[in-house]
Amino acid sequence: MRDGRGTIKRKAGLKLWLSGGWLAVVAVLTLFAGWISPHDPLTQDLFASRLPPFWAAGAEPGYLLGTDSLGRDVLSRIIYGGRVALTVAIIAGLATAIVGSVLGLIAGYYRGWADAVISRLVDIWMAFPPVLFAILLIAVLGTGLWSIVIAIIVIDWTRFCRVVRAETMNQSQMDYVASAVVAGHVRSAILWREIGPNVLPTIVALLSLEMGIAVIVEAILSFVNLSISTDAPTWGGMIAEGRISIHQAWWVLVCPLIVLFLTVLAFSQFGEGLKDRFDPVLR
Amino acid sequence: MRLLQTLLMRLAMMAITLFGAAVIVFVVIRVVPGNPIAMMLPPGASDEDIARLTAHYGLDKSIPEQFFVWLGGVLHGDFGTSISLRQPVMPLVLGRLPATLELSIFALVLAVIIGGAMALTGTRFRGGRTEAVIDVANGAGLSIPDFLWALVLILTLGVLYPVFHISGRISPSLDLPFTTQFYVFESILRLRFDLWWDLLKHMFMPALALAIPLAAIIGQLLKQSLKETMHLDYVVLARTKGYGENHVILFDALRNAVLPTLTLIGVQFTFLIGGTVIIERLFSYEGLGNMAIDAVINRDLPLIQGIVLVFALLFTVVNLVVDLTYALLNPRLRHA
Amino acid sequence: MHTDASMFKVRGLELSLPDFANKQPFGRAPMVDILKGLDFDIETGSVLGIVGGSGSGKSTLGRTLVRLLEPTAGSIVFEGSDIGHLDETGLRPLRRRLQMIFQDPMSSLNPRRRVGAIIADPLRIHDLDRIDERVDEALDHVGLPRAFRARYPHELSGGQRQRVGIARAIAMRPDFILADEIVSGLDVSSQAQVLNLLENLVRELGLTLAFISHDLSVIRRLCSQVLVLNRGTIVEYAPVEQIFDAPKSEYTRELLDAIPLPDPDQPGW
Amino acid sequence: MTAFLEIENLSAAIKGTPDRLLRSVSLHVNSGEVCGLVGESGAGKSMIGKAVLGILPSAVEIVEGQVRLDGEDLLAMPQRERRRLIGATAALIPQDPLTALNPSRRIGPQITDRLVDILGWTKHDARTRAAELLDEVHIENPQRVLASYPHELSGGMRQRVLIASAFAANPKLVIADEPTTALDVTVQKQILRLIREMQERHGTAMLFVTHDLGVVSKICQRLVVLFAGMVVEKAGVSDFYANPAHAYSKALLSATPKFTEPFTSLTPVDQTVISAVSEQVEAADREWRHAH
Repeated sequence: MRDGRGTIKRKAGLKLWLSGGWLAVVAVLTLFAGWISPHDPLTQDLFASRLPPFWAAGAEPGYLLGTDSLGRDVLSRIIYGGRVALTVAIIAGLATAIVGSVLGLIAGYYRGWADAVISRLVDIWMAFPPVLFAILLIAVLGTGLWSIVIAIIVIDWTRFCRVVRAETMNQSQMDYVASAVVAGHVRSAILWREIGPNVLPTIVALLSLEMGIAVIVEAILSFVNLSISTDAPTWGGMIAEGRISIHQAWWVLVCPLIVLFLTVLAFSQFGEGLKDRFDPVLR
Repeated sequence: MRLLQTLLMRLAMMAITLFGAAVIVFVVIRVVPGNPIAMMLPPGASDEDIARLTAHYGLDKSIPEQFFVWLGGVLHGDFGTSISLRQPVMPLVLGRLPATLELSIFALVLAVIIGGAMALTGTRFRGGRTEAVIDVANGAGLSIPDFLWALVLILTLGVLYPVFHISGRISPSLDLPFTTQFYVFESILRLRFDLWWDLLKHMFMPALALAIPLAAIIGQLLKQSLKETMHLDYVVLARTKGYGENHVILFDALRNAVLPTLTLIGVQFTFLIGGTVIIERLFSYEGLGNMAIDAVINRDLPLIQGIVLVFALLFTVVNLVVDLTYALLNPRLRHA
Repeated sequence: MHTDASMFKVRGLELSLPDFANKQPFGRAPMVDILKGLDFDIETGSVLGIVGGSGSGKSTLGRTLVRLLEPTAGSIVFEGSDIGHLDETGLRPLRRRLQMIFQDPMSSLNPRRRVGAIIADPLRIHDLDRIDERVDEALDHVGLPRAFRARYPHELSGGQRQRVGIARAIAMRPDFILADEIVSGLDVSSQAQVLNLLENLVRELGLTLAFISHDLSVIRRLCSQVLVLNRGTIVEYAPVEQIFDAPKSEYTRELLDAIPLPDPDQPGW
Repeated sequence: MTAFLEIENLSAAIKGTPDRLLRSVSLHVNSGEVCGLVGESGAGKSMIGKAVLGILPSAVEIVEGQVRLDGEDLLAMPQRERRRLIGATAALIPQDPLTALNPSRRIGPQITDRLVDILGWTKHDARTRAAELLDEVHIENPQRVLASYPHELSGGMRQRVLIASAFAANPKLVIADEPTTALDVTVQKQILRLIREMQERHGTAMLFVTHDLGVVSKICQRLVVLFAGMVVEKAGVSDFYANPAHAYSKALLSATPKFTEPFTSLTPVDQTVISAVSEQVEAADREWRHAH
C-alpha cells in the first residue's frame, strides 16, 4: 500500500547527501591543506593588505578570497582554520558523546541511586552558563587543543546525558526488554545488546549535532582569543579580526562566517539525515 | 496544599543545586593545576608579592576551609572584592544584572511571539506549502546557534543596511536621567520614548540573535504538539459541534498543547541567558556576560565567582517559575 | 485438586507497587496493593485462564509468576522450590523453563533485530545446541515460512508478529508459558487463527499454559481451569465448565451476563 | 419512514494516489433506527462516519459521491455552512472517553458550548439543560459533575458525559464510533443500554460503527458489512445472524467468539474466502477505473 514513507526517505536522502557532501569537501581541503592552499596562512605581506576577493574591483589574481589587514591570504587561512575546527569537532564530539551517553544509559536503565546522583549532577551543571564555563576552564587550563576538548566535554556532556537518559527510560518500558529478561539475559547484557542499539540513532544524531557545536565553541573561544594559540589561523579568530575591520574589509568576516555557517548547518542536518535513515520504522 | 509542597521541595532542590554549583566553581578555580595568585599577578611578580597576596585572599588555608570562609561571606551578601576593579563584587554584579535581564526578557518575548506565530500558522495551514516553509525556517533556526545569527545580523542589519546599532546599550551622546539600571523599564515609566527607542535600536539585534534558536524550538515543538492535539478526540468532537478551524486551534487545542512546550522553555530560556555572555561581547553590550569575560581575561577570581553564582541563581529561579506556571496551568496538579 | 501434579503452588501472594501518580513531593510514593493475598495451584499440563477487568491485577499476577516482578509477600513454589525471592543469578536456570508471550507484539519484539535473531537469542543464552534447526522448527510450528527469519518485525502483520512471539517462547521448549492478553490487539479473524494455533501447540507439545484475558468467551475454548480476579483478589477458581455453567460468585455471573453474544435474542439484554 | 442520512456512491482516497480507501459506498439510516457498520481494522468503517461529519484527515479526500442529510447534499455546501448544519443536527460519540474530553476544561462548558456558541442559547438555559441531560444518563449529583474536570471521573462516567453531550442539542443523527471498545464488559453493557435508551427516547437516526458482531446484535436493527472500504452485505439484524448472505460475513460471524458454543465459534477465516472477496474488490476497482 502506498503511504508517506517514500517521500520521507527521499527527503532524508537529499539532506544526507548535501550535508555529507559539504563535510567531505571541508575534510578533504583541510586534510590536504599543504597541497591545496595557495599561500602560507601565516605569511604577512603588508603591501598586499586588504585585497578584495576575486569578483570585486581591485582584486589580485592568486588571492581568491582576498587578504586581511596584515596581507594574509583569506582562503588559505580558512583552509588551515578548518583543520583546527574539524579536529576539535571529531575528538571533542566523540569524547563528549561517550561520557554523556554512558552516564545517560546508566541513569536511565538502572535508576535508583545512580540516577539520583547523575540527575542531580546534571541539574547542577545546567545552572552554569556554558560559554562562560568554557572560557573559565580555558583560562584555568591554559590554551591548546586538549584544553578545548576538555572544556567541551565538561560543558556539554549533560546534553547527551539528558537525552540518552530519557530515551533509555522510554525503551526500558518496552516489552522487548521484559522479553529479554524472560529469555534469561543478565541486566548489563540487556542494556548493551537490546537497549543500546535502539538508543544508538539518537546518540548518532546528537553526536553529529555536537560536532557542529564543538566547531562553534572553538570559534567562540578563538573569538575571545582563548583557543589553540594566538597566531594559528582559526575561523573564530578570523571572525574576531574581521569584526574589527568590518567597514574596511567585509570579506575577512564574511568568508569564514559563510564557511562556519555551512559547516555547522551540515553537521546538524547530517545527524538528522542519519537518524531518519537508521530508523527501522521509516526504512 | 500540593502546590505549596511542590514549592518547598523545589526550593530545597534549588539550595542543593546552588551549593553544588558553588562547590564546582570553587574547585575548578583552585584545584585544577595552576596557582590562582600567579594567574592574578602580572608575570614577573616577586615571591614575596605572591605570598602576601596569598595570605590576603586566605589562600594559604586548606581548600575546604577557604570554601567555608567564602561561603560564609556569600551568605551575608559579601562576595569579596574585585581585583581588577578594586570594588566590592556585589554592587558591581547587581549594577550589570539589569542590562542582561532586560536583554534576556526582550529576547524571550521575541522568541515566544515569533515561535508562537510560526506554530499557529503552521498548524492552521498544515500539510501545505506554508508548513513546509515554516519547517525549513525552524530547521535552520535550530541548527545555527545565536553566535552565528548575531554575526549574520551585524552584517545585514548593521553594516549592509544599517537600521540598528551594532554596539553598546544606548547612544553615548544621550543624557541619562535614570536612577536604576533597568533602562528600558524606567524609560517607559518616565515617558521618555526617545530614550526607549534608542535602547530598543541597540537591543534589537542581540535580542533577535538570542531569540532565533529559541523561536525555532518553540515553533517546532508547539506545532508538533498542536498537530498531535488536533487528532485527539476532544478536538475532533469540537469540530463536529460546528466550530471553525481557528476557534478549534485557539480554544480547544492550544491550551493543552502549550504544556509540553512550557516545560522546555524553562531549560531553553536558561540556555538563552547563557548565550548573553558571548552575544553581549559581540555587541559590546554592557551587561553581566561582557563583564564576566573581562573578569576571566583579567583573572579576577572573586568577580568570576560572584558572576557565575548569580547566573546559577538566575537559572534556578527561571526553572522554578516555569515549574510553578506549569502546575498552575495543569488542572490535574492544581486540584489534586 | 491433586497437589502432587501441581507445577506452581502459590500461597498468600501479595504485591504492592509505588503509586507515582499520587506521590507526595517529599518522601516516597505511597504503595498501592495490586495483589492482595492469592492462593492457587497450576497443575502440570493444564491450561489456566486468568480473567478480570481492567485494574484487576491479572497482568501483574502473570508477570509475578514468571518473576518479572518480585512479590511483596507470600510464596511462589515452582516444582518444589520457592522462586518468589530468587535473585538474578538464581533465576537464570529457570528462565529457560518459564516463558512468556506478550500482549503487544510490536513492542515486545526488538525493532532492530531480525526474526531469526529474535527467536535464536534466548536459545544462545542457554547454550542450547542445534540452534538453526530449533528456529526453523519453531517457525514451522507457528505456521510461518522459514524465510521469515530474515525479516524485521515492522515488515510483518499483527497476526504474524504474534506468531513470532509464540515461536520465540516455544523454541525454548519451556515447561510453562504465560500468555498475556495475546489476542486482544488482533482482529477477529487473526484472533481465531492465533487461538487455534495455541490450542494445537498445547496439545502437541503438552504445554502448561496460563492465559490471561479480559474476554471470557476466548477463555472457554482454550482453558481447563479458570481463575477470576477482581481488584487483586480471587473471586472464583474452578474448572472451566463450572465457571460457565454454574458460576458461584456474583461477579463471575455479572461478567458472563455482560458478554454480548453475536445473537440478537440473547436473554438478559 | 424516510432515510435521514443517505450516502450514495461515496469514494475516498489518499490525496494524489489512485487507490481508494472507500469504494463506492452506499447506505442509508432512517430516523429512529440504529444501523451498524461492521468491519475489521482497515475496512474503512470509521472513515465513513468521519466523511459524514466532515472530519476526515487532511490527507484523505472524497473523490466521488453524495452524502445527504435530510435530503441536503453536504458535499455540495460551502464548508462554513456545512459545519453549522452538522453542529446543529448531528453529533458524535467517540471511541476513547479518556481523550474525548478536554483535560483543561470543566465538564459543564464542554456540554453546553455547542448550545451557547452555535445554537445561541443563553448560558443559564444551557446549564439547566446540561443538568437535565446528566440526569437522563443516570449521573447522580449532576451539579457536582458539571463543575469537575475530566480526570476526576471514571471511564464509564466520562462516556456517560459524552453521551449526554452528544444528545444535548436534540440531534437528528448520532454517529457512534466504537463507543464501548475501550470499556470493561460490565461497563460496556450499561453504556450500550444507555445509548439505546437515549436513541429511542430522542428518536434519533444512529450509525453505530464497531468491529464487534456481538455488540451489533444488541443495539442495531440493520447492519452493513465492510471489507477494504467496500460494502459486502447489507441486512436486517435477525436475518443476518440467522443466515448471513455473503461468504465473508459468514466467515466473520463464525470467527466471532461465542462462549455458549466454544467449539463451533472462533473458526479461523478461511484463506479462500479472503481471496474471493479480495478478487471482488479488484473487479469493482477495474470497473470503476474503466468508468472514469
